Amino acid sequence: MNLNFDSQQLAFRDELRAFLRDHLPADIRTRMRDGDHSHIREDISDWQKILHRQGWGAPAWPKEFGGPGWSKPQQYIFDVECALADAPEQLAFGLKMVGPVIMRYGNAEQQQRFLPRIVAADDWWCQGYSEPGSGSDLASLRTRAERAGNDYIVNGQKVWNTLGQFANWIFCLVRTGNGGKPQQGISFLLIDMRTPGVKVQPTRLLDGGFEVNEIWFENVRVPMGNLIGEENRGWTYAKFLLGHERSNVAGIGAIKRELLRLKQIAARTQGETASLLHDPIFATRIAQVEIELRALEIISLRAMFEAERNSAPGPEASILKTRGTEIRQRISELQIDALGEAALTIAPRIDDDTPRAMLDYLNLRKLSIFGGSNEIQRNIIAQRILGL
Amino acid sequence: MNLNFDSQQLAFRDELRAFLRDHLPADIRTRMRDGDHSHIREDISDWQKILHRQGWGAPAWPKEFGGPGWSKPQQYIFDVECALADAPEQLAFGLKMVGPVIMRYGNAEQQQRFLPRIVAADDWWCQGYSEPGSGSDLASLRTRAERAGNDYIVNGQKVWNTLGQFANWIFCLVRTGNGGKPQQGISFLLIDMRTPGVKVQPTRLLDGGFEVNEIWFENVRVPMGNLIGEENRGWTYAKFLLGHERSNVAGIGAIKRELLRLKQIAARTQGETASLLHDPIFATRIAQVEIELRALEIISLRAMFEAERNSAPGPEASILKTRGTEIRQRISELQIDALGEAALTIAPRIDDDTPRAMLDYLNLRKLSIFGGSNEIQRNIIAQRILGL
Amino acid sequence: MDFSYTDEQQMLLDTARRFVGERYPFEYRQRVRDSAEGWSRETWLRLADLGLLALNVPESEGGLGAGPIETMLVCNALGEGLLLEPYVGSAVVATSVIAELGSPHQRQRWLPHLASGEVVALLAHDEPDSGDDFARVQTRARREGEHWRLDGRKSQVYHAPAANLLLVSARTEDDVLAVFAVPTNVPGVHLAAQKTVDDQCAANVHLDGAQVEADARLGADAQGALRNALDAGLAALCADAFGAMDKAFATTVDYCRSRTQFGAPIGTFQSLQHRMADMLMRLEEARAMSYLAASACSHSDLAERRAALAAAKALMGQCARHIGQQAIQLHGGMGMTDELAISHYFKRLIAFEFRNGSTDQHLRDYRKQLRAA
Amino acid sequence: MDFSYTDEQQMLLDTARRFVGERYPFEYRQRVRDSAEGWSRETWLRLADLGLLALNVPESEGGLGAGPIETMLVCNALGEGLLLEPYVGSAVVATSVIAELGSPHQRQRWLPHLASGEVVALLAHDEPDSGDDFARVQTRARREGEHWRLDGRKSQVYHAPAANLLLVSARTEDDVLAVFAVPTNVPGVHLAAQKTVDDQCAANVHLDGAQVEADARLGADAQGALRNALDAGLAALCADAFGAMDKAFATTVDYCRSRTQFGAPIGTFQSLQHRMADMLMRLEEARAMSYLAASACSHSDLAERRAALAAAKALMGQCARHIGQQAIQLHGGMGMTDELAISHYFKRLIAFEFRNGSTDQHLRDYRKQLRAA
Repeated sequence: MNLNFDSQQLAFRDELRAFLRDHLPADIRTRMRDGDHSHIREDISDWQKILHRQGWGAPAWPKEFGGPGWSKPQQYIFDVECALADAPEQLAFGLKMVGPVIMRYGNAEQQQRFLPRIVAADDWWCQGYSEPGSGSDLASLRTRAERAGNDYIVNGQKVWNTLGQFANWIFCLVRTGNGGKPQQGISFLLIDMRTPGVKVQPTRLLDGGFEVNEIWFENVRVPMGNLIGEENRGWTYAKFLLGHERSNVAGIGAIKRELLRLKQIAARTQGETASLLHDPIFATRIAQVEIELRALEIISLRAMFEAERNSAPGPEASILKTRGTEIRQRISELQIDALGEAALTIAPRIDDDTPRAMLDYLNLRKLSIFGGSNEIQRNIIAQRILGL
Repeated sequence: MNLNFDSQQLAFRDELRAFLRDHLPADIRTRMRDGDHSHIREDISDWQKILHRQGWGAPAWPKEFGGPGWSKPQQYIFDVECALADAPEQLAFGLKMVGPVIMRYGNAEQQQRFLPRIVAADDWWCQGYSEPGSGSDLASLRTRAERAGNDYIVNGQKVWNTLGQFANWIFCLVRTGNGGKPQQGISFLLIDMRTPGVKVQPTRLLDGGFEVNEIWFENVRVPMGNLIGEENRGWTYAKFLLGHERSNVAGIGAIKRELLRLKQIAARTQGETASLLHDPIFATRIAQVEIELRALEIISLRAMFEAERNSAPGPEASILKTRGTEIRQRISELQIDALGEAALTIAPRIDDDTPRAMLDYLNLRKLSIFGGSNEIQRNIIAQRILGL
Repeated sequence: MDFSYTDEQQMLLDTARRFVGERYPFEYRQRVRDSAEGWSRETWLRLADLGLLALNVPESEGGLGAGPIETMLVCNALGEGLLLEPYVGSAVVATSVIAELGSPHQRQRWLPHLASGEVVALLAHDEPDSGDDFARVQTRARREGEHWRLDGRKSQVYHAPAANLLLVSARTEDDVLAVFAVPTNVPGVHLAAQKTVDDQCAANVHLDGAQVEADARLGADAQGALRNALDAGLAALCADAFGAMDKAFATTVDYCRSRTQFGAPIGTFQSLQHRMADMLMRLEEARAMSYLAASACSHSDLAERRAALAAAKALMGQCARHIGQQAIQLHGGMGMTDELAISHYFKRLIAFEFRNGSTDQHLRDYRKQLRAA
Repeated sequence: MDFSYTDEQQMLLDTARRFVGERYPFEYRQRVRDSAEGWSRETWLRLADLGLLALNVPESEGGLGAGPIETMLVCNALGEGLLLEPYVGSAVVATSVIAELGSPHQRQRWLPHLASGEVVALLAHDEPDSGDDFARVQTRARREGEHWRLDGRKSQVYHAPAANLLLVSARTEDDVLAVFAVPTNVPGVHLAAQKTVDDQCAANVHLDGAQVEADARLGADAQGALRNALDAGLAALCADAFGAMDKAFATTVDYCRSRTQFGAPIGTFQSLQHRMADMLMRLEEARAMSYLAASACSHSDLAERRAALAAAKALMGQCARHIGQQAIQLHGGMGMTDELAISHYFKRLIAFEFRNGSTDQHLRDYRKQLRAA
């Protein structure tokens, strides 16, 4: 048993750090650091293209589909280093979600058509799962696809489509069959968002930003060639995707970055007798969360080790998701607590961290809600891990 | 709106303090303060007799049954002052539980026979509700009482009978009918524990003490005159009792006493730079719990005020029970935290507080379990107060 | 000991609630929020018409001369309505300062106009370096002939852009803490407006040789009156926050009763039921502490008053965070949107946590006065 | 990075677990608990037979010369079994002290007897006034001709009544921190035995002119070796505690699966399910930190080692409290009884929270070394 990376892995990390230092554009890095999403579309796209040129566009994909052939620890290191360097997060919807589904269940034509364009940032994918009436209870979805010749006619509404305002493709769960359990009769369909009848409406969130959307489908004609796998078997593919989506789900890199930011705020903020970093009460809170992060990192590495040795990630991902989001939210709370009354001012900018800390705090409430709420995760832990 | 006691009430408090100073025997007070239960039977009995001589044996009872005719605020002040003075807690089973049931549902003969002996400490009552298979789910009880002439023949087992080893009477819920909902067919029966077939076995608890018992009934013959109210209507009486049991359920007096003890421990324990009472981290924890206690006290007073104006205590009692036990347990935790490694030693005695703090900590785990677990209380709050 | 309201108090609460229900529904509030000013003068005049701006004006100046309990009840209702107008700042704090410190002439000059809504006055007191000592003021007032000249900086004056009168605390040359009535249009008064998380406006106020007449000084030593006004304001802010918590909780319970998932209202799931039971307990704690704040804020024993207010603000801040976060969580994705009221309650409660001394600061103040007996 | 065990490690774990399952079931353990000695020499000799007492004895003295991972695995199993015998104190800490400090002659004199179980040795190091600095020792050692004379007090030496050899730390006249092997039957050694919450025995040790031969001094400056042994002991204690948490949790899940109320196993109630999900997460944190402790306890970078151990002990202490309390709560009334094993796991975990530095102390140590970057 050995908790540390070996020398090859450390060398890989150093290589990444050098690359990030040299190739991550300063303006992108600055915007990401400041929480400035005014150019988010270009920033994500440009960075993806830079990675693609380096051959690192799809860190988790096998070589045959354009991946770098990295081991899981390498992918993990890549994730952490990119986050620590304030690189834009790569878009998960193509790379971590629909991509793996197409690799596993798509036909050769679909693989050739879609996969290279994901890595090259030619397509921007979004996810069409949730609906107004089906959030946690995904299987109750009601968007329908009806056969009409060689096409499907799609009608319905999707919600919470993250960054869908920039997307040209959406992968959807749609209802193609009736009867039986609600999980039956669901199909997995790829839809070109430029098709007539697709309407996108960004949703204003509590932090004033627009990052999710509502999408309406009104008699949208989708070729049958855009169906993944078999009709009515979409639930199987969705479940596969949910498992796949959750590698390095704890988000260790971003948590480390925000912990560092917290410490910097604390170091420059005066407490009762010293800076908050040396204030007994506040420093104890920082110490607490840093210790919890150390534990979570070991849990993550162990889950990764077991996954590499055995098989696909199991329900343990629910532990990583829950603890990762709890710790991330806790750090966000501590950032505003450190700033005190100054945190209330969200515009105009006072200094680098103040407005961002509060907007982050608001925005990150989503972490325990989206992607399977933490209540759902605890259900999964109790039922699938503990067998209750 | 006025949160403070009026001058009459304050004068009453001063009168009580003088009485406690003059009439609570020093040896009893010392044993209670030290958590020494070696004479608990005599201590409770003797103190009850002293109160009875003063006319205060049944603080909450109406005058016609031997109570002092105190208002609810007076009862509250009495409770708090007795606890602060380290007086033994009066036995609830007679005074707060079976007594009120007999007053409300018992016949005149039962009232004359039983009530005076409760106030005078001539009888020691215990409660026979829980059974091995029915803890939270009380209605699933299985102890049976079958009619045989003018008697019932009782068979079954009761558990968690607090201080039952000293009792000569027990009030029981027993099954007299079949069919229907489990709440139906339950009767409320008074049983003389000296009747042949009653067997009492104290249960050793995790703190090494013996305060609860198992009680077996094997063909125990009970006169029908010991039935309260009507046969098969015991659930109604039990529910009345549960409501009644819960006046001043928050236990403000005992919490205040233990908070004071915590502060004394903290004041004499060296922390990082000062005593723990002035250690920023530890003092913050004390401050936190003291503030929560202030809130709970106001909530209690308000509930009492509303109860006096309106009617019987409602489901709000569940809030008082839950928060009261949580705060009491928290103070107990802080006591052992303040003592540190010294808390581990439970015998022989090192000083007044050390062994008691740990044994209290163990023993007080019961607070969130017995008397309707805090999970059950939260069910009640959600369902009866919030209507969910 | 008495937890009932007088008939007059109950009427006042009903009046304020009716105003919110009829004149300030959420849709109207959001239109005010999106307006250029960010607050509504029309609403302000309505509050005046209802007499609510005269609540803390003494009867001698034609006001209601009411007390902290009445203020609490009105602020409960205004918090329920997510009011964007500067009620606590102008109608409670500034009004109290003038009422306590002002000469008969000054009181007559300002208070009727505060009551009528023509004047919105705000206390500009906190400074960037004031730290924990509320009496530590670095703004200087120098007598120059018939005028006072003020120089200094005041930080994060909530609602300042809405005010036409600032009550500026400053130290005179003989180091007395004084308060000056400074119209905002006086040269040398500069406001740097800031948007705050709860969709309100605050401003840093720069005083660069701002000149006011000799009569602008309110009373002599202002320290006691400032403490009183700030404490009255703190209690009022607590009442506003309780109103917001109360409504946020009720809204959440309603949502959980109607939102269906897995074939049942989510309010039937036990883990969410227990979560709401916890929220209710925090709400009851907050109510108790809001009572305590109202009851203690005019207490003559300053140490006891400060301890009670610290206790109230600290615990209510924690309750606010708990209830706010859980309200969002239980609303799921809908709680994240700007569209529903719940996210606005959440943000108002965040502002409460940090205004007039953060939860941590009040907890520290309380901790420091702990005694063993 | 590797989370697997070697075959030898796995065998060791299996051996220790099999021992617990076959030779140390709960009923046996309770008989030992109720015996006059409170521990079982028979069990001790069985552990010797299995080679487990030789685990940390160097191969040069006929031991297994194993490391912290092996120690962790054995202690996991012994914690699962609620072992009452002084394994960590004697077979880990004291054995390490002698192995690192002893001359070849001293090693040969003691280690084989430790491995065979004839000698139970315990480090007597902490003192009533030692505070936070582990090197602050007030016990004095004075050379008197061919002997050393020891005077001082050692506090709460766990298991001391079971020992026949104490390793006493003391300062010599030239202020060097030294360790002496002191048989407990030497005149001037007095033990004041105390019962502890986890049904073990500790003792305050009084040394009043206790005389030992010149050869009783182990090595020269003992500070480094003491640190190493204490850290190895801390990691072993963490492993023991993890074993107890693991078992307490599994027992609780089993109980909730079988206990029926309201017509269903209580493990089907969502609020209890979520409670157990939380417990599992704390358990996984504890496992991770136990790994960290084992991995870091022999690290050469002392600052890094101390930080890792502080982190591990602090977080595991919190996990221990959470899991212990919840285990009792979920067992309901049955959790309160002496009869079921669960209350004994609870009490072992309480002792863990406070032994070798409390949760608060380790959290403080960790906090003090925080840096901004």
